[in-house]
Amino acid sequence: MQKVETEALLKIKDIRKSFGSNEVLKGINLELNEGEVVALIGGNGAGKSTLMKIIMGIYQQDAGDLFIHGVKTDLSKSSLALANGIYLVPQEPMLFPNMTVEENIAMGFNENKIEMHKKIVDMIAHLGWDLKLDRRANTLSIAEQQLVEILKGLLRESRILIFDEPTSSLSFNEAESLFELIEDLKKKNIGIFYITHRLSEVFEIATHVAIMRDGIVSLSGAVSEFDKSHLVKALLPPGSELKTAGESTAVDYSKAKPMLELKDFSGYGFSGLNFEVYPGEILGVAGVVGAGRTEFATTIFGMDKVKGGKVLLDGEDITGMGTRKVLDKGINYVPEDRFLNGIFKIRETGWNISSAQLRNMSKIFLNKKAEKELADKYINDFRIKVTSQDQLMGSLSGGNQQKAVIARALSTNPKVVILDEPTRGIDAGARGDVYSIIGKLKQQGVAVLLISSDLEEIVELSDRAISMYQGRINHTFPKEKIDLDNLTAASFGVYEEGE
Amino acid sequence: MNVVKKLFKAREISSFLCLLAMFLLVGLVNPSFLKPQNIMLCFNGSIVYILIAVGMAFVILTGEIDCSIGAQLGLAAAVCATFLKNEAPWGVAILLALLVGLVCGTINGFGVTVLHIPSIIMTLGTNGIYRGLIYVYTQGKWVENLPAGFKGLAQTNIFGNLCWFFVMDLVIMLLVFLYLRKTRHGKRFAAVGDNEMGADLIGIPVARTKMLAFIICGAFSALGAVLYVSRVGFVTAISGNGYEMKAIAACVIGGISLSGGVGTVAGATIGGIIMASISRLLVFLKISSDYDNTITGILLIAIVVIDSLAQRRSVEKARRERLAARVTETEGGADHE
Amino acid sequence: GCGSKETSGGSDSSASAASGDEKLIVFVPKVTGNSFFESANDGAQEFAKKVGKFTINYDGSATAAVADQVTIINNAITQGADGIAVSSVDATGLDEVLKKAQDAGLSVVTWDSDVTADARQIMVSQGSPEILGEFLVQLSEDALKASGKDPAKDDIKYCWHYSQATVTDQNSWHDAAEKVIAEKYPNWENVAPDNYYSEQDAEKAISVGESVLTAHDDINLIICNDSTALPGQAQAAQNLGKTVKDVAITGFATPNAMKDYCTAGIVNNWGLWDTGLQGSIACYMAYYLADGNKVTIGDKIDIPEIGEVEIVNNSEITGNDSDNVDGSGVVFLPERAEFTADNMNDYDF
Amino acid sequence: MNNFGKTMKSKLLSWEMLLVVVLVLEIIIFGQINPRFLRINVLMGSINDFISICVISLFVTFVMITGGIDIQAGSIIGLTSITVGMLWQDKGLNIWVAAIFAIVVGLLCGLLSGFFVAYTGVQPMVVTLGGSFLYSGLALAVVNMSSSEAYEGIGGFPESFMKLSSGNVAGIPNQLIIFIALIIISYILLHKTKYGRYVFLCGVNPSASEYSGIRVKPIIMSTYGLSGMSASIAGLILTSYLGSAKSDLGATYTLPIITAVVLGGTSNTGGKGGVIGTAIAAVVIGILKFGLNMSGMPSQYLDIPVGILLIVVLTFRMTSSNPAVVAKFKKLTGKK
Ligand SMILES: Nc1ncnc2c1ncn2[C@@H]1O[C@H](COP(=O)(O)OP(=O)(O)OP(=O)(O)O)[C@@H](O)[C@H]1O
Ligand SMILES: Nc1ncnc2c1ncn2[C@@H]1O[C@H](COP(=O)(O)OP(=O)(O)OP(=O)(O)O)[C@@H](O)[C@H]1O
Ligand SMILES: [Mg+2]
Ligand SMILES: [Mg+2]
Repeated sequence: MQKVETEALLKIKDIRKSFGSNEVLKGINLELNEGEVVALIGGNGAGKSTLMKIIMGIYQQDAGDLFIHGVKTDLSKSSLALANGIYLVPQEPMLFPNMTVEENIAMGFNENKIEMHKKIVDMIAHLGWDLKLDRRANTLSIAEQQLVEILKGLLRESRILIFDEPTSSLSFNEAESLFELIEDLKKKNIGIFYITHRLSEVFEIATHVAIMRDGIVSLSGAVSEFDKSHLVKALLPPGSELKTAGESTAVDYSKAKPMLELKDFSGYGFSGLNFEVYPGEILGVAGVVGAGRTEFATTIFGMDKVKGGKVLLDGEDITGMGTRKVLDKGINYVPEDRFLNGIFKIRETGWNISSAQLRNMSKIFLNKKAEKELADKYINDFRIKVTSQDQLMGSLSGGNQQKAVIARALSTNPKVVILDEPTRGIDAGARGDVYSIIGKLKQQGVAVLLISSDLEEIVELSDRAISMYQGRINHTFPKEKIDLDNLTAASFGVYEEGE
Repeated sequence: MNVVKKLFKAREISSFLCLLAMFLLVGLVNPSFLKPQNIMLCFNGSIVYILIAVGMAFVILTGEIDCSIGAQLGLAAAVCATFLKNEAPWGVAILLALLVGLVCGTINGFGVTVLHIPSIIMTLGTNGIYRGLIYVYTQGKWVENLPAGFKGLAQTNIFGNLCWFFVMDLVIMLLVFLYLRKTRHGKRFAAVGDNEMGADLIGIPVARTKMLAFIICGAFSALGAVLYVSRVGFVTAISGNGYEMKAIAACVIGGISLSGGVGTVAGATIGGIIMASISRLLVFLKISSDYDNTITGILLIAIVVIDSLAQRRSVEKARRERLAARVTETEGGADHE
Repeated sequence: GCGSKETSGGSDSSASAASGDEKLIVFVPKVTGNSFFESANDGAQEFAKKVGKFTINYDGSATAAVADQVTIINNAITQGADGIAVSSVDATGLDEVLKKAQDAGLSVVTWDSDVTADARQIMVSQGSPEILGEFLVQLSEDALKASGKDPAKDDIKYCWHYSQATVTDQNSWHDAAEKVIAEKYPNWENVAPDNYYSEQDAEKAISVGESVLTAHDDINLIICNDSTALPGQAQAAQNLGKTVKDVAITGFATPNAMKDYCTAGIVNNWGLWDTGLQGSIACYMAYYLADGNKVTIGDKIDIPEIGEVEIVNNSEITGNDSDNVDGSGVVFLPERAEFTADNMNDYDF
Repeated sequence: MNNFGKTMKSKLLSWEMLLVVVLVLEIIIFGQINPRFLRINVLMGSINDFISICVISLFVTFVMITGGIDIQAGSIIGLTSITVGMLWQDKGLNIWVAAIFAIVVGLLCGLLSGFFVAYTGVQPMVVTLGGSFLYSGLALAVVNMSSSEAYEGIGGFPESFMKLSSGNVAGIPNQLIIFIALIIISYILLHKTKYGRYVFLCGVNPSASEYSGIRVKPIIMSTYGLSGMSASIAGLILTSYLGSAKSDLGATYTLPIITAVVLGGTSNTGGKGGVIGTAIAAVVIGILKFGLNMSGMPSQYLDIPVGILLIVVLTFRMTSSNPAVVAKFKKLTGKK
């Protein structure tokens, strides 16, 4: 193929795509040039992933064409896309669960084994990531899976590389090393699409930005032309405002009785935890991936064995109770891995929301009326975007799925809610919604445990924060001490008191 | 050291140990079981099962299932035997049998990959159809009095009493093993079964791979049919009835996961030998034949349950160890181990 | 081969039954795809063609299930057949449906394997269990002699190998034969009183056969009263290099299934009755009754092409006088054949 | 777009409607071939021959909604049958007491397999395959406990027990009444109770169910118990119908049961389905076999048309729910 320098590396022309009656892409036009990083942003369900999947040949467009260097190219199969030097790092990791990390990466490469091994080891060393090559993919946490997916993409010598929310569950320094690598790639004249919901990343690495809304590219141009507020405004539906948690009312700890209290709590992946959460308080839990936050949360929730210590809920010892009991006692948990532990993909949204509260609403027979009311209430309160509560969960956008999962957790009227990465992969609008949900909980006197790798989130919402490092709590921060620098330092175990 | 450890972790090893344990246990009760001659008979008796289990392994690896191989085997055997009986050259009879297997496999593959019918349903349906075709083809009659020379093939032994078909099976299995484990093309089968979308993403042609798995499975059942004809010497309309379940059981006992992506044909081979030997074990155990099924059932459940529990334990143990390793001993004494 | 004619004959027949010319007899085997029943069908179909007054619809279960047989008979009733000739899988399981068939005006004949006496009109029997049990013992004696043993004096170790514990006829012959052996040959020892079963799976028959020969390497006699087990057992002996001289293998199977083994010197003798004849008589009796004829005990009926048969009392096979009910009787087959190298080529089934 | 949920529902409805249409077509066509087929007592009587499949498939639907499969129900039929015969004849129990006992046996068998499936994570297909061997073997063991021989079967049951299958109420055969009653019970259980909802949720995502505080393992285990129990009910009906208790009854029913469940619209990967579809599908298959047989097709060939029906119907179903195909089809028809 002759290279015509004047033509764009990839030109997307008038791409249209519908799923059933749902018209997702209504004529997308976009260009990607060599050495550019085009940040693609837009609300959940805007069609970003869909567009990328079309480029990758996973979905086929209903209409429109793709041009590589000005030549109309058929990319209707992933093998064609790969042959044209395109690679997609998917939003949801798609590893082979029964293969090792190394096999996962090597699969689909043509190099011989030894060369490949060397390349992988070099790349990991270059990035400074902590990833064991002989672990099987089904033992990796979601974050680790994402690292592997990114590695697969980086190793592939593609002309066009697509990252679909690569950092959604990565911690700060892993993301940083990724950004450095992307800078290298830029210099190598590779064209990159970068999808994200974190606007700060746009300014950090992108050269261009494109905003998708209502099935079209509503705004695009060089990053230098925009600032953050500009983008936020373009992202939100006209006339709406970004919500925040609102002013938090200070909690008076001197008199309050803690709602949840951990005493020397130990289990697999964490040890010797001591802290308490008060009614109406949001306790942020900072840490890097692998710090043991999810583990302690799921252990409280009765999913794993307790090795020692005590959990007290409102003064009552609930150590080692099963999930069902813990739920009844008044704790609920929003899991980190939405797909694995959160949603019932092929069933109605209403069923999803009611699933935890079902047994309190009905004895033997279903109380469909109460169920419907419950689902409607949360769909309205949380502004979950559905056609009706019968819409299948799998057809909702990520943010809306997340809201439904939170709704399910709150439907049991818990005294303590543990939110594990509640805003992972959801857009700015939905994030605002989730924040206001958290704010409301606080007002109702619910004790909230907020686990998040997005430290800005902790800074914004928490009344108090703890940080975990290698399975232990290494610091506790009162409201006034919570800032990005402190939390980051503490997460990496380098925080010095009085800094 | 590491290699040894790895070897012991391999799932086939646990199946092999199970086979060994079974044989030794029966040998304890009745030492004549362990006579080399009898062991070889056990191997000879598994020549058909090994082939169908290996064929089935392809399909199961891709995450699908083929419930029609019993009927495929019967149909191919009936065709092969009929031509042999009518004094067609052996090669023609064998090729026709293979052709039947390929066609049957292609139909299954077509239904699963093109028509998108779930494989269990598609093959349950074709199982009925193929079985019915045997009746149509043979009019329900036995195909018997085949050329003695062809029957003699299965009685040609090498290494003492070991049938050369068994050795052939092992060679085929080994080649398939290497193909599936070492070649880029062969690795596709497990990849497709492990994660279809992921395989698609890196350019593996999912539908074509599945199609191929069904066709290979058909070919293996046809090859099994040829051996069946040679070994048994006559074909009835119910030949191969129920073999699909035995092949599935053989695969599972051999450590192949029905959800796809896990296991090797070496495991399937061991499973095939176990499944073929059960009825023999019972004779030597001097247990009333009335309990054949009871014991087969108990054995099957016991093997898979123990294996599954052991697997789970080791996975869980590894997880806990890894999690525990994350926790640093910062403050002494705070840990509760 | 010639089979395709038969099926088309079968499906045509429903039309002709409706027109009332010919009687339609539904001929039900215990299981389809078994050489025993297939050759009975062959004989019967050929006979029907020669005689001409009735057509035969051959319809059976592929898996020897009672419920399937019930379904087939129900269908025969609703389909408007005139008579049924059935080899029952179950000793009593067909009683209800066969009574229903009689009420609906169908003639009901059993053959090979019987039901309760008052549920059918005529049983065409190859012999009572006692007769067949004795026949098996006689076959065993001959086979032992051929392997150089004296059945009366030598210590004989033997066992049984047949299809399964739940089939009626094979088990009843086994029981009868065991009684004869116990009386006549105290010097015989059954090394596996629980028997060996191979469930009509030819491969399993070989596996079990090989194991029996290995586990009991001093065994003298294996009785296989099942047409799949016998060739399988013979094949097993061949695989192990055993011949007539080493072990006596005998039982029931069609001549065609065993000729090779006999030629190879693995089996000396085995037996069966003329199944084609049995099928023919059964169908003729069904036709005869369906044609409005009545039979009583002692009647002699002349069957074209075959000859005269006599209706005898049910007690002849059940040994129980209370089974002698009105309008119900037994026809015995004239003979049972013992096959050896000398006569086996006279038969082709 | 607005009616996304509703169209899904109507799709399901129309699936069941389609089965009804197939059923009506069958009746019309077979009626043409052989007018006797249309006699009401013939049609109603024909259900006797496939009632067991109907009854069991209703509850195997539960199992398949949890993402499992049950291929052992056939052997539980035989075990139940011989158990009831043995208890009644040898232990002198009242026949109905024996029947209840036999149902409990079926329940326990199902629960045992269910236990292995739910608590050890072994694939259901393998466990129930083992179960099918085990229970058919146990049936023989029960025979050995009784005074009768395995091959003889136990007969001579009291009139009241025989009425179970031969009697009728207002002209409707008892078996049909039992079937309808079980349809209603299973429908309510699956679609109207909390338990039924849990069955669905466990099938869609067991892990998410755990996080919702649902005890997944007992739920999954219980569905096998239910199907075992339904198999024993079928065993009782069959014993009554044949008037004879035997250990190998029902051995051939496995495939037809699965076929009925799937044809009825239950997904074999779990989470979707319903008992009404199953019930109609079971009747569709039963009538198809009955009608073909009545039209002169020998039994050993019947699996061919049933297999073809299964594939044709599923092809229709899969392609019509596949958006790509639908779009292509629309394009084609649109252009013309
Ligand atoms: N396979 C599918 N079938 C039906 N609808 C789909 C499918 N994939 C995506 N959709 C729908 O298409 C729309 C766009 O989805 P897409 O995943 O492209 O959004 P996105 O912009 O990537 O959102 P997010 O930021 O949440 O990842 C959504 O409404 C979604 O429900
Ligand atoms: N072997 C495993 N099998 C199944 N799930 C696992 C396994 N190992 C880890 N996980 C799951 O991965 C998830 C999180 O692992 P991760 O590495 O992110 O640790 P973490 O302690 O949750 O880190 P963080 O502090 O970011 O929450 C948890 O849900 C954990 O249960
Ligand atoms: Mg996306
Ligand atoms: Mg976590």
